Amino acid sequence: MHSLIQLSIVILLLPLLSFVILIFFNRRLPRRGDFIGVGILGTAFVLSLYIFWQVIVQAYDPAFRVAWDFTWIDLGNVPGVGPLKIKMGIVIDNIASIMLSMVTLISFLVHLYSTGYMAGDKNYGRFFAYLGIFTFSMLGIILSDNLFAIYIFWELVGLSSYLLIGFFFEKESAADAQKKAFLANRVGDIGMWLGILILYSQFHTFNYQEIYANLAAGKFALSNGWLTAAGILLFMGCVGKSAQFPLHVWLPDAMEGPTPVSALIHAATMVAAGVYFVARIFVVLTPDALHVIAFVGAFTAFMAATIAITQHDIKRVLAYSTVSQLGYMVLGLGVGAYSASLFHLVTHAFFKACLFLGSGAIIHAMHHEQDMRWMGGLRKQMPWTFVTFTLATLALAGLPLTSGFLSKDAILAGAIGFAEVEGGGIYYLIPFLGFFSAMLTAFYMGRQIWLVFFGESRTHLKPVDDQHHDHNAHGSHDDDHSHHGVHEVAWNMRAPLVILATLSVFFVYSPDPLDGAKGWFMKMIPTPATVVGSSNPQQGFVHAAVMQAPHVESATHTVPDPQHEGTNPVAQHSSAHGDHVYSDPRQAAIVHAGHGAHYTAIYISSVMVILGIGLACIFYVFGVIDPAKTALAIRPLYLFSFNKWYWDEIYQATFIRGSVLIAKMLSWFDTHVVDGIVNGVATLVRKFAFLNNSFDKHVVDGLVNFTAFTVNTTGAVLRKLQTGKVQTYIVMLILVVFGYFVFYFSRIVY
Amino acid sequence: MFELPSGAEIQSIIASLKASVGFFIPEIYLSVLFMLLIVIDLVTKSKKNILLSLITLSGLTGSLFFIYQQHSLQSSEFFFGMYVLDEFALFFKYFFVLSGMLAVVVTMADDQFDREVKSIGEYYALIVSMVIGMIMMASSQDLLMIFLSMELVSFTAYILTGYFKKNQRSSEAALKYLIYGAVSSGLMVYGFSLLYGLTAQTNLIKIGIELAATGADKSLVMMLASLLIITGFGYKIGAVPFHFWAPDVYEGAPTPITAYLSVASKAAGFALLMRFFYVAIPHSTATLSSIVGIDWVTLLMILSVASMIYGNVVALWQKNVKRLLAYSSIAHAGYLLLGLIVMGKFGTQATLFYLLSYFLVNFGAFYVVILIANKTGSENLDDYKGLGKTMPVAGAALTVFLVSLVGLPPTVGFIGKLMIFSALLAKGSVYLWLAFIGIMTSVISLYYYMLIPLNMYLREPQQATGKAMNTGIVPKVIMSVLMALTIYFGLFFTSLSDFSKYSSSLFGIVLQ
Amino acid sequence: MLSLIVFLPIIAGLIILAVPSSQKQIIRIVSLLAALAQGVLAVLIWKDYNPALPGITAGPNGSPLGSFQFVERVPWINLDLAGFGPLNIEYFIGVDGISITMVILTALVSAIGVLSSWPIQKQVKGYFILYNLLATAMMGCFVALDFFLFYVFWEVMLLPMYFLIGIWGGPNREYAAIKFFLYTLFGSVFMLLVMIGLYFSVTDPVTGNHTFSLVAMATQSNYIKDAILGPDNVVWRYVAFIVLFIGFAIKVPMFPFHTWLPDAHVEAPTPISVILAGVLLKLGTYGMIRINFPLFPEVFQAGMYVIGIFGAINIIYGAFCALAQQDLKKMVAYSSISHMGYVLLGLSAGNSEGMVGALYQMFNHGTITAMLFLLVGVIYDRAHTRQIDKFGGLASYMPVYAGLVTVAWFASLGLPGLSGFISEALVFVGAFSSVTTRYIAMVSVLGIVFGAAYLLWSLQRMFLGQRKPGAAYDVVTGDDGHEHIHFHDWNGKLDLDARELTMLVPLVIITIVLGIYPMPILGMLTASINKLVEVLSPVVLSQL
Amino acid sequence: MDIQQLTTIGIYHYLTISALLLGLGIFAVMTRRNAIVILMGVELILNAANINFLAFSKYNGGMEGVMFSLFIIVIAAAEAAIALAIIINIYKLFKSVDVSRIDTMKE
Repeated sequence: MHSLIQLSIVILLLPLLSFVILIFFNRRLPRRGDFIGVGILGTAFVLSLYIFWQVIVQAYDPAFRVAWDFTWIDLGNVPGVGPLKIKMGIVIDNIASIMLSMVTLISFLVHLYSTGYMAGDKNYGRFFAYLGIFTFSMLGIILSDNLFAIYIFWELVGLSSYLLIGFFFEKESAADAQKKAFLANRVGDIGMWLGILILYSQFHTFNYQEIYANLAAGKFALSNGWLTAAGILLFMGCVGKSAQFPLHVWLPDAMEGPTPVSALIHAATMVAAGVYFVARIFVVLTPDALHVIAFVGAFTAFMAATIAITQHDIKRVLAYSTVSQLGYMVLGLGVGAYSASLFHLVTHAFFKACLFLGSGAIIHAMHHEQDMRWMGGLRKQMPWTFVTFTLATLALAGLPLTSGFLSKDAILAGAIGFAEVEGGGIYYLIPFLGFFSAMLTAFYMGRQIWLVFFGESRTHLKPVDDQHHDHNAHGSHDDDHSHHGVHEVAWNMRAPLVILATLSVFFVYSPDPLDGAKGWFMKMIPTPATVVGSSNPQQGFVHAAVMQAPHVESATHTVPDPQHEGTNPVAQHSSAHGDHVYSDPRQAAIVHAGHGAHYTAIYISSVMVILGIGLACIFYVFGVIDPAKTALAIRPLYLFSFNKWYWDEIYQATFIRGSVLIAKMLSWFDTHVVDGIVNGVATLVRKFAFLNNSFDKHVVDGLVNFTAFTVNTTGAVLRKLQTGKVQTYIVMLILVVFGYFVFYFSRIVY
Repeated sequence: MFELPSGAEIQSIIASLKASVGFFIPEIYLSVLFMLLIVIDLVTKSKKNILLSLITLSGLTGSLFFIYQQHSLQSSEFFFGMYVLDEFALFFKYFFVLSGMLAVVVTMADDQFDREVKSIGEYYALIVSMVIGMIMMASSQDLLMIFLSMELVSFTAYILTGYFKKNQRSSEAALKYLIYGAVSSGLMVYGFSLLYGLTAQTNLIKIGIELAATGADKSLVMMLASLLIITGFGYKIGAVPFHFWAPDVYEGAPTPITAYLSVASKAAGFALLMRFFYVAIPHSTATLSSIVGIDWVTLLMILSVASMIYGNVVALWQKNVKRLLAYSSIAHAGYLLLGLIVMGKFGTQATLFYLLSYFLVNFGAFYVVILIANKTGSENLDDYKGLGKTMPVAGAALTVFLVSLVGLPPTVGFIGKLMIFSALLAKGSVYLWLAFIGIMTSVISLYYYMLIPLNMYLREPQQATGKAMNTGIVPKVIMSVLMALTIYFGLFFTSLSDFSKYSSSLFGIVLQ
Repeated sequence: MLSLIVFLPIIAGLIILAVPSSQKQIIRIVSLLAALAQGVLAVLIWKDYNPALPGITAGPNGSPLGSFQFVERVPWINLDLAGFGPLNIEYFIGVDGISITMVILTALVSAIGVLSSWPIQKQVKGYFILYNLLATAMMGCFVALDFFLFYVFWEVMLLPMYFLIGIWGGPNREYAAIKFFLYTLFGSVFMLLVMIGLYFSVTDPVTGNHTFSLVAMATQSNYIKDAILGPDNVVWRYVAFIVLFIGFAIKVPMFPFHTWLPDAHVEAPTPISVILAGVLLKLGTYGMIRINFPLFPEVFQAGMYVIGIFGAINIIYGAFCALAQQDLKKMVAYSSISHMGYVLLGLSAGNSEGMVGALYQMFNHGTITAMLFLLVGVIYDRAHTRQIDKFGGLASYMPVYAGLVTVAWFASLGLPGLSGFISEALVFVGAFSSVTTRYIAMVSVLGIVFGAAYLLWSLQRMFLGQRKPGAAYDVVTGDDGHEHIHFHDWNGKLDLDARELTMLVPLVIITIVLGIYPMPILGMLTASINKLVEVLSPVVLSQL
Repeated sequence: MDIQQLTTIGIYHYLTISALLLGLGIFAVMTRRNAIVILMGVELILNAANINFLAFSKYNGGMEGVMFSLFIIVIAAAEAAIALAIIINIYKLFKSVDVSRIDTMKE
């Protein structure tokens, strides 16, 4: 077993250890054992940093990959398939190692931060336990080498997010939110599961590499449509987890959870897992599937941005910006800007975590005041928070010199290139939405900064009963904060902010503040070659299938590749760009066009961002236009945005009410129809009954019941024959004999 | 009009009579016992005394010895073919003697006799005479003999039914039984006369030969004859539509007699029916209807299906346990007929086995009913509430017997049903529908049988008399023994089955 | 060894019969000891079991030995049927992969059942006698390899169950009991006819006699061509299959025949619900696997998708009905219906993944549902009500209970890391891999969501949020300043007491362990299942 | 008188008469309310059988018929005895021999 693998196993299990210790013994430990959580995560981070060093810095190989697996379920010699084993395994490649250190780092910081933020909560220890199980499952997603394993950890992060969202379970709203989150994710998971099943049913394996190899070898027996379906279904998993439209509704509500949780799970890591997963299965996505993904991403980015501009709750604004940014990433994958969107994933993780922790600091300082309308003027009280928060905001808005700028522009450039390659038209909608959302992002972030940090404090403006209510809602949680003045938070909450803010500056990723492609990241994360071929008619499925997929260890290595002798101009061109050879011309073209569109993207987006910030200033800083008046002027639009496009209401009315209604109907059906085809009949029988009604109460239902009914009625009739008068008996005797006689007589005579 | 026989002929007649008597010892012995009982009753003018019961019991036990002796004898006919001795007859001899003994035991347990009856002696004598009659029914091979034995049984049955002279129901039952019985046996004997007219024979074997030869061209009369004869037999086995007497009689008669009738005289009817059906009706040749005006198998099918359905269905409505059991016994007649319809050795074996199981279980059930009636003074379902607690042993026993009546394993009743249905299915799928009806009706039967445990265990008594009703040690032992046997034979039934197979061979006919 | 494990409880029952009914504690202890001994034996059998031997059909030499294990085969009844020939019934028991898992499950569940019967005060003697009788019958069903023996055990189960529900049950117990009894009997009487028919159609290759041996019946070459259920009699074979299937489906219970289950569960006392859901329901599907399918493989082929459709209906219909329930126990009952649907679906796939999944689901459902019913019983003991809306916010006051409930609930909704997930996953994998049931599988996946829906909803309504007005308990502030709750007329420990923990913790552990590493159970299954799939025919193989 | 004259009447005369008797008997049994009259009807039925037996035994030869009829007569007598005993008892208890009134047990 490779030493890195052993190390990664240790990293994987450490958080689980912390969970086990804390869930059982936290009440027996000093400080409810928070130091255990922090310490363990610190260790995990150091170890993963070592892995990062080994993989990225030492190896410095785009195709770096070590894998290991073991047999988990052995189904023996299955008829028609042969020996069948379901394996579990670990794979470490560049992206995995990067994500590994990212997740452990943020998780560590959040642990640290929580020691301050959650101090005094009555379930303090359990909180760290939950963080532990979450980190464990998240690392599992990153490390696992097959679809089955990733599905397992997928569900597990779902669980931990369920537990953490509902951490203040005394609040009905929290309980609702956690249920909503879990169910929405389940809906996505169904799709993901079906996608997995489609692939498994063809190859009888869950392992990525084997699936890719089989696909490349053209072993996929079903139609190409099934393959597209598989892609889209798998993507549904991402839709659920990464809160893409139409399953985005759970994420804003998830802000009911403690703020560190929002930072860790619902901004930085878990929600990004969807993107990570799509990246993992990128090579099986057919162009059609990619188009769907691109449009979903673009639409989500836009919709979320429009909602974010009108929200009052500081965390909700951030939540919707998260949705929007995830939209960017998905869009990036859809348009084939693979490395760019993964890049954005990482950068976003850091600055969004920073933003959330910052907002957490603010909320903490404001005694759980979350409404930006009652904030303001905090920059003086909380300088550290102010600086870091602003820095992260700039990164989110995507101003030059920030990490966000690099990644976002790479995505947008890819979008433009994609539109060109796909032949314009409707496809230009995608970059357009992208840029427009960029402007909106800049706008609402500017608004937030201003409302929170500038101007005068508006705490006193808050209606009292509202305050009271808000106070209650937290139950015992904030009892130990007596109301004294706002002040900067302690070091253990400040340090994470600083670290994360530092990580959202450009030089961490790329020497060139304007081009992320020059950075180590995008060099280490090249776009993998597809194994499903392009949609071009002249380049059919089979043809693409036999082409070599460079870092797919598969039987097709040996296949001689006509395209590979440098005869393919596209290939040559793209290789000139220092990328590896793309077997699929479409991919190559997109990447090529993306590079071409790089500077266009920079210009447009910079303009957009400045425009956005400018607008924000016009509205809030200089007060040239009164936001309230504007809101009134475009009231329908305002309401539409403020009410989040009414998605919740729509779902409530259709799916939730619908299924509850169906449930009620079916259960009525069950008791009244299936159970008693004859409960009605039983009442009839009761009329016949001569005994105390307990008799026919027992008349059984369903089929038996029907018999019982006929039986009883016939019985009721027949017993009348027994008149008790002997003469009647005799008469009947004679009649019977006579009847028989006539019967047989007729049979003989005729 | 006819000339006297010559001396030589008389000599030979006397010789054959002498020979015949050797085959007739059990019957003679029982007749002696019968008179002995009368005499003892006359000398000891006391109320129901234990002495008579014991004498009867020991007497009947003694008869078993003589019956056992007869196994050594070659199966043959005697008294000029009027009377046969074969395994089949032996089976029923045991059967009837044992049921007679059980009837005595049950009677001893019944307190009602103390209240109702002045002298018990002739009662036992009548039981014995009924045993004799039934034995003769099982062994007779001549229309005349059949008629005589049947009437002997019937008359004793009438008297026994009405034995509680002060009791309205008892007497009413007797009257109904009498009238119904008289009419149907009258019709039967008219049928006999027609049969005699057709074949000029009264011996069943000869009749069979005669019919096989010349039955076809007289089919119309033969049809009427068969119908009338079936009437008589049907009345004896209490099968629908000749069952009307049964419920009233079973309800009105003294419970021991009810048990006795529902088991023994029904069995006697079956013995008769089987012998007549197998021997006198030639079924070796292809289609019965082509020979004898009427298709006996179809006729029996109708009887059996009607009995199974009617008995079980109407039983659902009974609230008097004795009456409920009466209807159930009608239903069981239907199941028994199924085995007859198969009309082969297997079928006979199944029927005999079923009779054995029914014998055991039904007596058990009635025994418990009597014990309960002794304590509660009632046979109504409602008065059974909560008996499971107050009379645990009785409750358990009754439950086991009822389960066996339903035909659930591991009880002997289940094996009985199993045998019957196996016999049907062994014929392939032709009789499957009969088996189906049998199955369905037995599901229905579960319902009303279970009403009794339901009342005993699942319900609380209305008047809260939590006092345990002690039945005494002897009844407990008897119940436990019967219960144990019911289950034992349900698990290890080889002996019973082999016995019934051994007994399923009749004289003068080879069943395949 | 097997005989011992089968008849231990009934021996205990006989001992109890001798104990005076006043000695309640002795009676309980005797039964407990018997159950524990059973468990020990089960473990021993498990230890000595050789997973390589397939079972299902006879071994290479035509005798069950070398295929089945722990075989005990003694002639039981040898009759000579007049005019037909010998009737041989054997006391013939043995286990293969399919039955041994069920044996272990039965031992486990009946032991836990005894523990949870501890509080029962009414007619303890009778109760435990019936309980032990039931335990023997269940165990017997799973090891019987002779159809007659199987049928006897099968029917013997009914009566004790009838009384256990009818005497110790809830207010509406009479109805539930008689309903259960009639329903099941209705199913099994037809089995009787089929059994006889099979007997006439099958001969033992070794002796040449007709036989009740299921092992012989599982080999098609042992059938007499023109017999009533022989290969030529296609129609009757179909009829027999359907009739048998209905008989078993009633026990499962499958959709139109399920209505006895909610009533039975709601009325039955907790331990009986545990037994009922934990073991009895498995008998239905076990019967299908052991008898229905291998005896009529071609009919199974024809009917696979029908079974699949019924499975899907069970899954979704059960989930919806559960969603609508107010009574917690009824909800769990419907969830059983839904979960047994997965078993049906997996079986209908007819390939190894599906069938292994189905078997494993049977085992897991046994443990998980036992856990659910025990937990329901716990709260019912305290609050004397099961109405979901009579609770709320319990998690704050009964943390241990709430924690266990959460584990059980999530196990039931198939959370990875808990055993239920693996079986459901395998079921879907199988059902989807088989062309016949692919689309059915796609529909049934909805069950995952609705399963989560009703479980989470009930969890929220009972344990999260605040105490509801009109709840079954009061919130009082104890002298230590903390809030406590007080149930009316409940003086026991508020949170779980030692007995309840000893019942629940083992189940939780099993659920988690088998969820992480399923091979201890799966390893025993695979050989038999692969064999079964072969027996079930080439048609499936071609579809893979 | 002379047997030869009798024999000129064919068997069908006898059968007809017996059939008539049977019919009468059945009619009586079905219609009469008085238990005793019903019994007389039964006697008629039995005697119809008697006539049959005698006639057949005459025309088929052999004595079985004659024997049979003798026994039937005896049986009939015995039956009558028992019947009367029971009916008297009934009259004691019900103060009537009307069978249609004697129906305490039914259904």
